[in-house]
Amino acid sequence: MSEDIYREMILDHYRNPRNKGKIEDPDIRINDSNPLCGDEISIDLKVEGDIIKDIKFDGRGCAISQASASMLTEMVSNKPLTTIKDITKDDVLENIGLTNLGPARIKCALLSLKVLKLGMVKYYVDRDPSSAAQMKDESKVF
Amino acid sequence: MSEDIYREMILDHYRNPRNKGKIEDPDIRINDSNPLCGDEISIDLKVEGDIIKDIKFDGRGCAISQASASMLTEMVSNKPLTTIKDITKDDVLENIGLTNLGPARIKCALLSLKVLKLGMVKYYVDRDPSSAAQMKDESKVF
Amino acid sequence: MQALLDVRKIRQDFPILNRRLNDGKRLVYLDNAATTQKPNEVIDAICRYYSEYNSNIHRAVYQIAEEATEEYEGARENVRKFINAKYQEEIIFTRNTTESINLVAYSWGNANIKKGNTILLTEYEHHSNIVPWQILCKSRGGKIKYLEVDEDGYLDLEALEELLSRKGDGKIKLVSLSEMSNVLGTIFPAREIIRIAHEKNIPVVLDGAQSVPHMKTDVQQTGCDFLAFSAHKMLGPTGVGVLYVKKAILEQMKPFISGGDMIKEVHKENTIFNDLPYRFEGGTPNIADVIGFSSAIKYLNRIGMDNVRDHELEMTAYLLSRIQEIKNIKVYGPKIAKDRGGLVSFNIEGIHPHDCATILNDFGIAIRSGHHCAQVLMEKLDIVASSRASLYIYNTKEEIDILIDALNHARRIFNI
Amino acid sequence: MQALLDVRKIRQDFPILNRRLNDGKRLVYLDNAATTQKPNEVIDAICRYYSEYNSNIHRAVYQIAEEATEEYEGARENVRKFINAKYQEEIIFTRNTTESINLVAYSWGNANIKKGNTILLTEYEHHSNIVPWQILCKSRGGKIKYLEVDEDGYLDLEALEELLSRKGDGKIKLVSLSEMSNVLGTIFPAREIIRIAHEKNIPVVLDGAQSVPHMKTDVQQTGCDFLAFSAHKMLGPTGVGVLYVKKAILEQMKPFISGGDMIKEVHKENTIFNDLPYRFEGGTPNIADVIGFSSAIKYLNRIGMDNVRDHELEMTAYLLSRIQEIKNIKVYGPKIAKDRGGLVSFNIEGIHPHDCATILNDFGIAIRSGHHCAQVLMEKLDIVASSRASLYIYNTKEEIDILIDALNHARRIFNI
Ligand SMILES: Cc1ncc(COP(=O)(O)O)c(C=O)c1O
Ligand SMILES: Cc1ncc(COP(=O)(O)O)c(C=O)c1O
Repeated sequence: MSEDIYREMILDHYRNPRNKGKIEDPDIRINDSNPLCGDEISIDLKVEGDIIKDIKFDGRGCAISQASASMLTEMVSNKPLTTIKDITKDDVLENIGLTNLGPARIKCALLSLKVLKLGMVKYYVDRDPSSAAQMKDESKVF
Repeated sequence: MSEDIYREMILDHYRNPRNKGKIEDPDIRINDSNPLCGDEISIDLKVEGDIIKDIKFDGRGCAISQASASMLTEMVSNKPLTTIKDITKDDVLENIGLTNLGPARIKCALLSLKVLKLGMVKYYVDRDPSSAAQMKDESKVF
Repeated sequence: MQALLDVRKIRQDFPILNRRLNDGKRLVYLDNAATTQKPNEVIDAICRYYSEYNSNIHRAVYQIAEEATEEYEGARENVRKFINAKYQEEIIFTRNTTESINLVAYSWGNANIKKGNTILLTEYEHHSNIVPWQILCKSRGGKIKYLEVDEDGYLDLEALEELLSRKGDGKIKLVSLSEMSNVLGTIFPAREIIRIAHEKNIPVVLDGAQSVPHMKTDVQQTGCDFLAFSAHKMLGPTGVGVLYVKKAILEQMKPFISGGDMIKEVHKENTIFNDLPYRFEGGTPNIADVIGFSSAIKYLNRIGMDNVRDHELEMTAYLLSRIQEIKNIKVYGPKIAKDRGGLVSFNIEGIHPHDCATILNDFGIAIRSGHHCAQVLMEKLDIVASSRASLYIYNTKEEIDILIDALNHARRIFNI
Repeated sequence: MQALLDVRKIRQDFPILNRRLNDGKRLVYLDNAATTQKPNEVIDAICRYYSEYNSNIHRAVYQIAEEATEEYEGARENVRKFINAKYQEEIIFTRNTTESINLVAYSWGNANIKKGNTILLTEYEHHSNIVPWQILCKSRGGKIKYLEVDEDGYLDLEALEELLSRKGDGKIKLVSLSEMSNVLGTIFPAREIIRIAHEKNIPVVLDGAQSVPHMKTDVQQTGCDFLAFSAHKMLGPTGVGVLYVKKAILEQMKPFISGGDMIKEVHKENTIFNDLPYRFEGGTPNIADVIGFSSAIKYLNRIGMDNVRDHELEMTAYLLSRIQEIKNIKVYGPKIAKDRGGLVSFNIEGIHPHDCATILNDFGIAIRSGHHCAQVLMEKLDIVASSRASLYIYNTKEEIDILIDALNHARRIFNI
C-alpha cells in the first residue's frame, strides 16, 4: 500500500533533499535518465585519495527517486570510492525502507545508484583506460 | 472432390493443349506469373483489323491453369479483340466446368484470362497512350 | 436524452473488467490511450483461428489454408470499409503505428527526401512520429521543423499556411502530424490542414493512433495521403498496425520489409515484386491477430463510431469538470470538451505523476504517468512528466468519481 | 526400444487435430515447415493475458502493467535459455524470421557493406534470406554470391573455404545461410561453417527458421553472430520472431524501427536511444504473442528438444522409405534420414504439385505445393514447383500411410 511507501522519512528527504546541487569543478560528473518517466539524475563527486570528500546530486524526479538519491549521498559521503562497488540494489532498498516495490518503481529507487556506479567506472577508466573491459559490468544495477 | 475437377476434358486439354507455342512476330506478347506457385503463362496474339487472327500460349503450370489457358485460346480465336473486355471470371470457370474451386486454385484457372486482359490493355495503350487511365481497370480479373 | 451506449452491457463483454486486483479491488482501467481492453469476441476469434484453421496463408491449396486466407483478406476489406478507403490494395498490415510510420519514412522518405528538404511535424507529436523522421533526415541531409502548439493546445493554421508557402531552401516536402494529441487530447482539423497542404502539393501523413479508435474516419473525405494506426488501441490484439496509402502513391513506393510472400519471382540477380498490397507485407504475417482485429472492427461497427464519440464526449466533459475541483491541479490542453478526445492530462503541484500513479494503484486505478512518448511537448510545457486518464466505451462516471477521490487521497498523503 | 514421445498424449494437447473437415475427414497436417499447430496452453496463455492483465508494458506503474512487463521480459529470458545465449540483451523480438533478417540487412548491412563488397548466400536460401540482401546490395553497390548445392543437397565446404579466402575485390564481408533447407531438408554443419568463416573474421547470419524448432540450439556453441527464427514454426503464435545478435556486435548497431519505447530521451534535434535490447523494439510490441511464445518454449522444453529430434528422425526415415515405393517419384535432398530435418520434397512425374495438393486435400491432408519461397533453388533443380510433406511432434506413421495412399490415388486419377 502506498501509505507504506510514502512514509514521513521519504517525504522529508523528498522535500528537503540532502546534498542537492552541483559541485564546482568536480572530479566526476555523470548523469543518466529513467526512460520510463524521463526523470534525470546527475551526480557530482569530489574525490581525494580515493575518499569521497564531497557528493551532490541534482535532477527532477518522483519522491522515490529523489529521496533515494538523497539517502544514497549520505550513505557514501566520506567513504572510499571503492565502497560503491559493493553497494547492492538490496542495500539501497533496505536503506530507504522500500523492499516491496514493483518492478517499475524499483527503477526509480535505483536510478541514483546506477548513476553513481557509472560515475565510479568512468573515474577509473579515465585514469586507466586498460581497465575498461574489466570494469564493464561494474555499473550493472539491475 | 478432386474427381469432379480432374475430369477427362481437363486432363485432355492438359495433355494435349490447343494453341500451345509461340507466334513469330506477334502483335501482342505478354506474360505474367502466379506468385502462389510460380507458374507462368505467356500469350502471343496476331491481330488483324481488331480480329484475333492467331493466338498461342506458352508456359508451365498445373492441369487447371494449362487446361484453362488452352480452352481460353479456343474461346477467343477469330473473335474481335474487344470481346476480351467482356469475358468475366465466371465465363472462364463455366467454360472449363469448374465453378466451385477454392480461392487458391481459382487463381490458377484465371491466370490466362488475367494475362489476356493485360495483353489487350497493352495493345490499346501502345496505340493510344492517352487511353491508359481509362484502360487501367480493364485488366482486373479478381 | 437517451443513454448513448449501454455501457453496463458493454462491460459484460470485457472479461478483464471482472478482474480482482491483489487487494480485492476492482480494476478501474483509465489507460486506454496506451492500449484498450479486448472484448470476448476478439479473444474468441483468435482462439478459434488457432483451434480450428491455423495455417499459413496465400500459398497453400488445402482447406484450412483457404479458410485462413479468406479470413485474413476479409479483415483487409473490413479495414478498408472502416476508414472508407477506395481500394483494398491501399491497406497494409504492419505491427503497429510505429512500424507504419517507419515504412513511410524508409520507403517514401528515402526516395523523396533530399538534401535541404524539410519535413514539418508539430510540437505535440508522439516519438513514433518524430524519431523515424530524425533518422531519415540524418541519413538524407533533410531538416525537421516543428509547428508550434499554443497554451491551450491548438495549432495556428495561419502559421501553417505561411510555412507551407515557403519556397527554395526552406521548402516543406512532407507534413506528418497526429490527428489527436495523446497528451493534450486536442483533436486537430485534419481535413483543413490537408486541404492547405494539398494546395501546395505537399503530401500529408496522418498519425491516427489516437483518432481512428475514437471517431469516424474517412480517408477519402480528409484526403490524407498516409494514415497510420494500431489495432491494440481499438479493442484489437497487440501486434497489428495498419498503414493506409493512397494507391497512386503506393504504386510508386519501393518495398520495405522484403522476403517471402511479397515477391512474384526471385532470381539470383533480381526480383520481381508482388502486386499491391502484398509487396509491403514480407514474411508470414500476424495472421491470428489480423483476424482478431477484424472482430474488433465488427464490434465497433455494431456500436457505431458516432456513438463511441458521443459517449466519450459526455465522459470527458464530466471528467474535465470534476478534475478541476481539485486544488492545485494543472490540466493541459483545450478547456472545451468537444475539442478533445477522451483523455485528460494533468499534474497536481507537489506530487510527481509517478507517485500519483502509485497511490492511484491502491484504488485499482490504472492511469499512465510519464512523458507519454512526447518529450518534445514536455519540454515545451516545461514539465518532465504528467498523469493522464484516458477513456473508452466501457468507462463510467462512477469510475471517474473513484479517480477524483483517489486524487484527493494523494493530496492528503503528500500533505497538500 | 522405448517410444520417444508419447504422441498420443501430445495430440490431445492440440485442439485442431480434432477438427473435422468439410467432408468429415480428419485433418492430416503435414505442412509444419510453413507453420505448426498450437497446443492449448499456448492458446490459453494468450487468452489469459487478454482476460486478466492486458496492458501496455515497460512504462506504467499499475499492477496489471507490472504483471505484463514481467511476463514479457520473462519470455525474453526463456528465449535466451532456449538458444543458450549469454545475455538477455541479445534477444530482440521481431515479427518473424523475415523481419529479423531485414533488421540485420538494414542496420548492420547499411553500416558495413560498401561498394564492391560481397555477401555469400547459398543456392537453397529462402527468399527471406535473399531479397533483403539484394535490396541492400543494390543500394550500397554490393554483390551477392551463391554457394552451390550439389545433386544430393549438400554444400562443398572446400569450395566455401576457397571463396572465403578471397582477397581484394571479391572479398566476402558476410555469410548468411539457413541451418536447414526448407526444401531439401538438409541440415548443414553450421558450427563447422561458422568456424571457417570466423577464421577469416567474417561474421555469419544463421537463418534458423527451420532448424531452431526441430533440434537443440546453442548459439555459444555454434558461435553464430546472428540467428533469426519464427515463433509460429515452433508451436508459438503468428506475429513473433526473434533476432539474436552477439552483444559486441549489437552494441555497434544503429536502430532500425524507431519511435516509442526504444528511446531514452527525444529532443527536437536529436534523440538518445534506449539500452539494449529495447533500442531495437520500437512501438508497442506484440505483447500477447510474445507471452504465448514463452508458453510454447516451456512446452518444448518439457518434451525435450533431443526427443523432438529423435521422433522426427524416426518419422522421416519411415516417410523417406515409404515414399520411394511410389512409381515415377523424384525425391529431393539427402538420401540419408539423419542428414535431414523432418521434411521431404518430391514430384510425381506428370502431376503438377498443385494438382497433387488439391487431390490430397480430399483426404484431409494438408501439404504444401509450390516453390516454397526458394525459386533460386527451383531454377537450379530445373523445376517450377514441388510438393512437400513436413512433420512435427504430433505426426504419426499412420498419417504417413494416409499420405502414401493418397499419392497413389493421385497417380490413378492422372492415369500414371
Ligand atoms: C528457411 C526459412 N527462412 C525463412 C523463412 C521465413 O519465415 P517467416 O515467414 O516466419 O518470416 C522460412 C519459412 O517460411 C524458412 O523456411
Ligand atoms: C499519437 C500516437 N502515435 C503513435 C503511437 C504509437 O503507437 P504504437 O505503440 O502502437 O506503435 C501512439 C501510442 O502510443 C500515439 O498515441
